[in-house]
Amino acid sequence: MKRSVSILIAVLATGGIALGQGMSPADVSYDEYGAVEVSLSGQPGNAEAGEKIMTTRGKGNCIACHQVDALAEYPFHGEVGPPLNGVADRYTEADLRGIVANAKMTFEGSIMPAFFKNSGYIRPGIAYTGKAAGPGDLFPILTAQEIEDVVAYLLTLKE
Amino acid sequence: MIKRALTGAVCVATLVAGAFVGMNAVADEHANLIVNGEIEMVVRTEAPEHMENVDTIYSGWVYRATETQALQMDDFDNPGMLWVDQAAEYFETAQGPEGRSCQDCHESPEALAGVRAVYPKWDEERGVVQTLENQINECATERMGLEPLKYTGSEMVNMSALLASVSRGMPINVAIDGPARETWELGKELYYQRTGQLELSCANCHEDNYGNRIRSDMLSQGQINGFPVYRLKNAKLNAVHSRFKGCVRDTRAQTYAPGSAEFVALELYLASRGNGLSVEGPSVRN
Amino acid sequence: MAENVKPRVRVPRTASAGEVITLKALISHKMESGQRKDGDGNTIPRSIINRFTCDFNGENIIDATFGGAVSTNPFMEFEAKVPESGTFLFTWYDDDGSVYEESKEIAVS
Amino acid sequence: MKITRRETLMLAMGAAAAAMIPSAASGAAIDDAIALFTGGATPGEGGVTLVAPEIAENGNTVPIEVSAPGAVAIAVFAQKNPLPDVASFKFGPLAGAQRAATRIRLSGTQDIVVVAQMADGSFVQTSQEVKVTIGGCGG
Repeated sequence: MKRSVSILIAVLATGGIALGQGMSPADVSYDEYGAVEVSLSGQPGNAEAGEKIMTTRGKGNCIACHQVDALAEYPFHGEVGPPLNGVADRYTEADLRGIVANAKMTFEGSIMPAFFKNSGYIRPGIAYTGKAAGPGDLFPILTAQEIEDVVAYLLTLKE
Repeated sequence: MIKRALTGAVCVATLVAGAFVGMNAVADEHANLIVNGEIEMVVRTEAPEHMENVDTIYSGWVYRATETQALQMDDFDNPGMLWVDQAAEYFETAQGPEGRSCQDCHESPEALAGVRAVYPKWDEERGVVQTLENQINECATERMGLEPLKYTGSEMVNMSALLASVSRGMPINVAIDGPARETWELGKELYYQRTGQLELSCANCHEDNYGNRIRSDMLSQGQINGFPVYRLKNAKLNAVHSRFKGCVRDTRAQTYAPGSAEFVALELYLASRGNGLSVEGPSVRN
Repeated sequence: MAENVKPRVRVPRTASAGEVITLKALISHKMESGQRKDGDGNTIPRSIINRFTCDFNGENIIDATFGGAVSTNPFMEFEAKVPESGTFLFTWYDDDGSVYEESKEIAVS
Repeated sequence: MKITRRETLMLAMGAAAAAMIPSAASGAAIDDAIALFTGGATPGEGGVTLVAPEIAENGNTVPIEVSAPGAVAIAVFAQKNPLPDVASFKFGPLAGAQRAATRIRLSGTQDIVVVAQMADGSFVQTSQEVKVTIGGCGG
């Protein structure tokens, strides 16, 4: 928990995170259950933008694995992960942020890819090219703000 | 169908939701594959002993929609057979500096029936596990004096389709003991290794989630008994190492090269997971 | 002439006079639709089989026109009435001017 | 899950309605293509059948079969393809039936419209929606 404290201090000291910036993956602090309290971008998420990310293949592509009834206008949802209906009733904002950023911190060994991570991979490639990623080629799959947008969308999923 | 143990809750939720997102019509899970009304394929059977997490093995044919399945049930409807015909012509064509053909040594493609079923295979002389493609190139370069065929190029894929076609219906039976063991172990390690930025192993999709859909694609067990495969997606024959490459790329990982020691090892391991299924190539998949 | 174009046809060997039989025809062809773009964003020009015909002893059975939406390796299945023994002529017309032909005999009793 | 069957149905109808909006918007090209085939005549119904999968596993290769007993020609149109003309079949004197099967490409979920020209010069049409699946991998 040392790191989260120091980030908090940094945030307080600089009067918050500047617009358009955000944490880098190494700065994210997960609690012992994998939750992340602080907004990664320092800005609120936009649920509408989140919906777009959830349904775009090169982005979150969440419906590739999860059923989301509220997204029925985008046909064919996957079955690999649990349905996300009512997910906001089951998890807090911090839980959801942690799961989207790196689900393995919450569910050990989860098949779900980490969307806010850029190191610690075996044979990483440059996006979907199959070519080896050199130093500087690896970016989180979603940006800090995109994670916040997805979390904002997930928080609308109440039953 | 072929759903592995799911909790009741998840199962019900999936069914209810599935009703309105419009799910794929997948054929009857008990459907049997008989090609041309005569070649009976084993599309489901008991898993080989070495498999720890799977009881029953299924051909990828089982997971496809009825219309796709039908394309493989008659050689005329199977576009892959177009290239089997081409390879049969190549087989009897004299070429190279000495004007030799495949036929000079092997009387007919049918004389090679059964070969597909036992590859990849330990090659005593070379001291490595050889794929069928390696063996074809050994013939091309050493016996016919040709330049090696490109590993996943069309001439090679066509030839491998021809050799598969004459073994159709025979059970896959690759050896994994003796000197092939080390290669097999490497293949197994690669199968379970989570690579790329999506940190996915072969097993994550094809052992833990077969019978589940990603978007509308139903995940198969990743069996390779049907290769080369005519895919509706790209409307051509696909070599098994090309398919490996595509899958690895989709995990945002650096791929291995077709014909590399790693892909040969993975092929041996995957083939061994299908020991007992029928040789189906050229098969039809989506 | 486009590369590697190879036709396959299926015709029953025999039939009785006046019988209706099913014919199938398949040809390897990329059927480039004219709708795709290459890596530089330029439209790949259309290159398809635009017409397919089948005749029997000089009389027409079917005359098909294909657009860019007919699948790669175009497949056709249709029915013919055969009054007598003779020859089916299958003809594919390529955008590039090539014409591919295949013929098959049938014995009618 | 607390969705009742009734709610599920309503959701389904909502989804169908949403799916119809772009269809209506891009209907002009197919109308023109059909008018070209019919010479402007409005097709009637009945007498022509289309067999196509409800859900196509891959939009690149969708098997279809059309038939219209007594027709001289049958034309196939895809409502949302960039070019709606898919194929047309003219039947000669030795046609054993006015039936043809082929495999076509669909750019996405849409209606296939089949119009037959009968021997008396009239036209009939039928249509069916084919849902085209969407793959899961991101690449």
